[in-house]
Amino acid sequence: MEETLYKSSETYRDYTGSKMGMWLFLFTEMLLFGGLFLLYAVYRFKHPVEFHAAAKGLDTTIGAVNTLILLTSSLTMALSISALQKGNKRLSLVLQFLTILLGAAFLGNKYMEWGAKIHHGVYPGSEHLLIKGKGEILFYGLYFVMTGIHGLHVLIGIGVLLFMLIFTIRGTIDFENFVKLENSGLYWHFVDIVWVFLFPLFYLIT
Amino acid sequence: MQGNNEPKSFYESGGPHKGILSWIFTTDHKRIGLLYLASLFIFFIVGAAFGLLMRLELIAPGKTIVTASTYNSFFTLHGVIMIFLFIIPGIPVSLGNFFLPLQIGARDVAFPRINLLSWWLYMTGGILALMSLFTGDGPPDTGWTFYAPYSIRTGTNVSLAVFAAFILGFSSILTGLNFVTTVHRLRAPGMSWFRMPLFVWSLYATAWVQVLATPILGITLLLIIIERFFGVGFFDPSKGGDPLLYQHLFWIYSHPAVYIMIVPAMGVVTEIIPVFARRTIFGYKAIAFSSIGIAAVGFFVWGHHMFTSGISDTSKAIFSLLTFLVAIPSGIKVFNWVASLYKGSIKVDTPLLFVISFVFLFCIGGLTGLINGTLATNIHIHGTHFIVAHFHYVMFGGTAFAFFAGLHYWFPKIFGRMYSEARAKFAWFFLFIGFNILYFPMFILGWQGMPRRYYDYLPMFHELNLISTIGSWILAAGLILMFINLVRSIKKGERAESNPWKGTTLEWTVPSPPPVENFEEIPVVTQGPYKYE
Amino acid sequence: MEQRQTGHAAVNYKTYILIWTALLALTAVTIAVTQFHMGGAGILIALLIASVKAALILYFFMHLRYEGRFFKLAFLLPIIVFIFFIGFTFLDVFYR
Amino acid sequence: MISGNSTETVNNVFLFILVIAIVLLISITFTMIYFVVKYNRKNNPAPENIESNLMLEITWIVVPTILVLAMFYYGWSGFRFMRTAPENAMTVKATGRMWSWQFEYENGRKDAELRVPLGKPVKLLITSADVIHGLYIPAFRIKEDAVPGMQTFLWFLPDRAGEYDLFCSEYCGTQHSSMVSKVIVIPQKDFDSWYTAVAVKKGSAHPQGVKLLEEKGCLDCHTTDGAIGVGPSFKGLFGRRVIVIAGGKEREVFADEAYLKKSILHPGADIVNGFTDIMPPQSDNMSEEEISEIINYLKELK
Repeated sequence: MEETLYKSSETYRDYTGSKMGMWLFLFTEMLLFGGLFLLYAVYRFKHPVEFHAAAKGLDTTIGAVNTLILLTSSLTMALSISALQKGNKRLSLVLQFLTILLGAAFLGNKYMEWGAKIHHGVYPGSEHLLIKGKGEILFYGLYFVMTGIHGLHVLIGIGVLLFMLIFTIRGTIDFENFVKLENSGLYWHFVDIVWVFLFPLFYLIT
Repeated sequence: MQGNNEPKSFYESGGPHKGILSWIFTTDHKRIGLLYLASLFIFFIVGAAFGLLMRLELIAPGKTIVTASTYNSFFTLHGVIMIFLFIIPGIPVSLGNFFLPLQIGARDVAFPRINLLSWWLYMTGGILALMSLFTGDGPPDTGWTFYAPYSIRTGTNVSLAVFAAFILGFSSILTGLNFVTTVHRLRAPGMSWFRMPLFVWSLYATAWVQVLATPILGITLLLIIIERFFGVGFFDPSKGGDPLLYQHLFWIYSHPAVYIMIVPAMGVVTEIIPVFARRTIFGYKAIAFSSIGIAAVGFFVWGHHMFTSGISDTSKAIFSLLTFLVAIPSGIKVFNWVASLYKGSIKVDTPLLFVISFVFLFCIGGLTGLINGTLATNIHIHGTHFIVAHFHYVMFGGTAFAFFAGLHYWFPKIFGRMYSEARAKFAWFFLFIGFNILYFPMFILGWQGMPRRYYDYLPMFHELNLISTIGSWILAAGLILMFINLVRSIKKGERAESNPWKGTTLEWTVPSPPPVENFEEIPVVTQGPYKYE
Repeated sequence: MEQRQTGHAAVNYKTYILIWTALLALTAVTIAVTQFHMGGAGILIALLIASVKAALILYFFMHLRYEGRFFKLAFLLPIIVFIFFIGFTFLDVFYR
Repeated sequence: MISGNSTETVNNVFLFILVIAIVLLISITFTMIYFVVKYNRKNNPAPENIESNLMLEITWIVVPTILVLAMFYYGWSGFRFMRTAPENAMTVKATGRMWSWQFEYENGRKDAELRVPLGKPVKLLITSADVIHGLYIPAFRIKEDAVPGMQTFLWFLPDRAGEYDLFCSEYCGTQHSSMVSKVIVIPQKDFDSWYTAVAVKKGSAHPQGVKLLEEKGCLDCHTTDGAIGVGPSFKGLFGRRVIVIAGGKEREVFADEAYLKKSILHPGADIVNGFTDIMPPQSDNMSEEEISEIINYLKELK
């Protein structure tokens, strides 16, 4: 009897409940980034001119390309769920794989961008940066910390999606039971939204 | 445990694992609640030991037992352990885990495995915090607030302690989102929002605060670590940073955290009063809404921790005004509790005894809070022993006394045994007297101007410090007596029936201790929680 | 056992592709607009467009459109809280 | 309503709240105990279920609201008084550093204690050289943090002659509790003679080494009589061999001029065996001349 009871609680499914949990988790993520945006707001308010000057050091094209990549990955993510729901497992797998690929491309791009900056001696605590104005030190501090933590989220997202890919192949996720994939999608889109705000705040300062 | 017809208790059927593994890998909310209870107990003892050592050092001016830097790490660790490992998780993770599903007629919380993960994270955080004592360049010496830029400059092991607190925050978030989802999704049929026990209301309000406030602490602590390793300069004035922003971020979390600590305690008190007065609670909705009200307004008053920090006078005035508004729902609760005793049929058993002393001590804590919230007086007592006394009256006299009340109240349900009533009251006497001797002198000390976190003090403060230290010994004796009574009764106490106090909430309808699945059949609820007719 | 499934019907591909096009268009608009130096107004416009983009993602990609009342309302909570955090911090920073 | 000095202001607000608080505490406690006794199960076996009473609820929402708003207003007007320094106030710059205070007067005179003339309002402009400190004068009920990179202020009216304690109220490291100084209130005449007699013009004088040690806060941690404080004693230091820990390894060095200078500017480089790395670098605190002045003094300190 005990065994069956255990089984029953394992197979007990509450889709709304699972999604609720995921959304609540995303709320915490929103406020985690919120703390950083608060810092950004204060320091930009204090040093508007220096932020402007410092932002010229960032390449708008790279930022725009990364925005394009991430928005497209959000599309493939959303499509993959629809495909699965419609019973098209193959298409869903392809789309999931594409999402991962685009995520990796985003990170690759970021890596090059960071690499170039560090190569030019611009990184937190570098001598090159410390001789500049306080606003610029803070701008690049915020740039590295915020895009860094965002990049970490993309990396985690890729990891999660890899698991989802395996689950879908194995059939643990199918057209009837896709809440895991949907929750991963929520996370992925959330990370995308963060970037939607980071892009104008760092690359498009006028 | 009893006849063959009764389902086996959750002690006897541990799932797929055996022995200790059946505990540390359990997903049963009751077992997790007990895991937490045991871990809380251990950390509480460690924290209390640091507290006693601090008091011993302060028994006389000058060096008594330790050096200044050791003393500084004593109060840091006392704060970190008591706040992050005991009083913030405290009631929700132990009593809440155990009784939330039982009180709403559910078999478990919404995410049992996340519940277990949250305990594991809690233990990881706790062990890391203790490890910061023995590794690196000595235990942290910043105070539990980790104020920048000192926390960035000091050579002690701040990074590890901060990382521990970060992990504990994660654990707290997981508990919060679990409880919110549980309350939304798993209430038994007929259990409408206003038929929920008020303890559940308080846990629900708390869970939202945990979800919305804790991430700010997470990022703040992460930034301290980043500052220490990479020198980004967010809080370092020489690089343009603003140390006051650290304080803003820190208190944006840590003031709501005060309500994470006290609101569940208020919930426990609200459960106990009707049961021992054998009458319904007075003003159910007022109490429920005041829980939500405290939780909501609590988000917007953090600035009162910064009245002397150099923030703008405009923001001080607004924060002070809002601080007074948060006092009102707390007042409503106190008045409703007292009114719930009116025309009851009262028996002062140990749980009610603790509750009555809770109301008294909490009133002192709350009313002195008005003195702190007032701008003019705050300037004088800010950062003095007055504050230390105030928050110990709220946190220890409030939360911990309510925790003890809840432990006694639910003891028969959790363990299926009764504790010794006479011994429990005897221990209460020492606790209550010792508590007041320990903390009341600090109000006077603070008003006379003795700052907190002082290793050494002027001779004029000696007498009151001596009295306070003596009080700490009486309080410790009370704690020991209480714990001995409870621990002993787990095995040796009389068997308890399923409803020894004649409570009316759902947890009293199942056997003591409850079976694994809580309810053989999910109950259908047809009325409010405190119906005595 | 009991299954409380509240999955919504699959959203069709066309909707998603339409939203994606809109997102790309909005990105292009932000970049174009911010090339003119407009000072304070620039950041407002950029943030406004970013918010519209975020709303599209939330509403369609994240299925808020198809969810119940709890999801639609609860998600406003962290936003309101965050606005207050910033606002109250600025009471200090602005008047200091 | 509010005049005089901050001491009276704060005391009045405090008394106002204290009286209300005590009345509330006593009435709540008394009512509670009265109910517990009166409606004891023995006396009252049959309880009455009273669910709520709207009038009562409204009363105990409205009355406390009025009370706390009164408290807020009273406290706020007192606070406004405390934050509005009179025009004629004497300005003194106060700087906190680990772990001493320095007060600099308008004529450039510096001291570790705050000496003020009786009856004249004093405005303190406060800042910090390293971490956050808190300037606290209990007798005048005032306190404000000293924040690095920022200037805060306090003012008070020293209307009683005498010596008053001055504490650091914001935790600032190992010696936090010994960051204690004094406010000395003396008659205007005495103050004037003190103020002008030893007044030092900026940059032109050559203060003596021992005075510098006092002024820069060195003597808070180091002694000149051989006693061990937080740091090693200065007595007989020069020309001695010292065992230091550098980069985790023990090493013996000769305490010459170069060593002393390095230890002042980069205290973390060589830590004397048995002590910890807590001394802040003094590069912002002392000029080259001041350092050599101090070293010359240490040479004589056999």
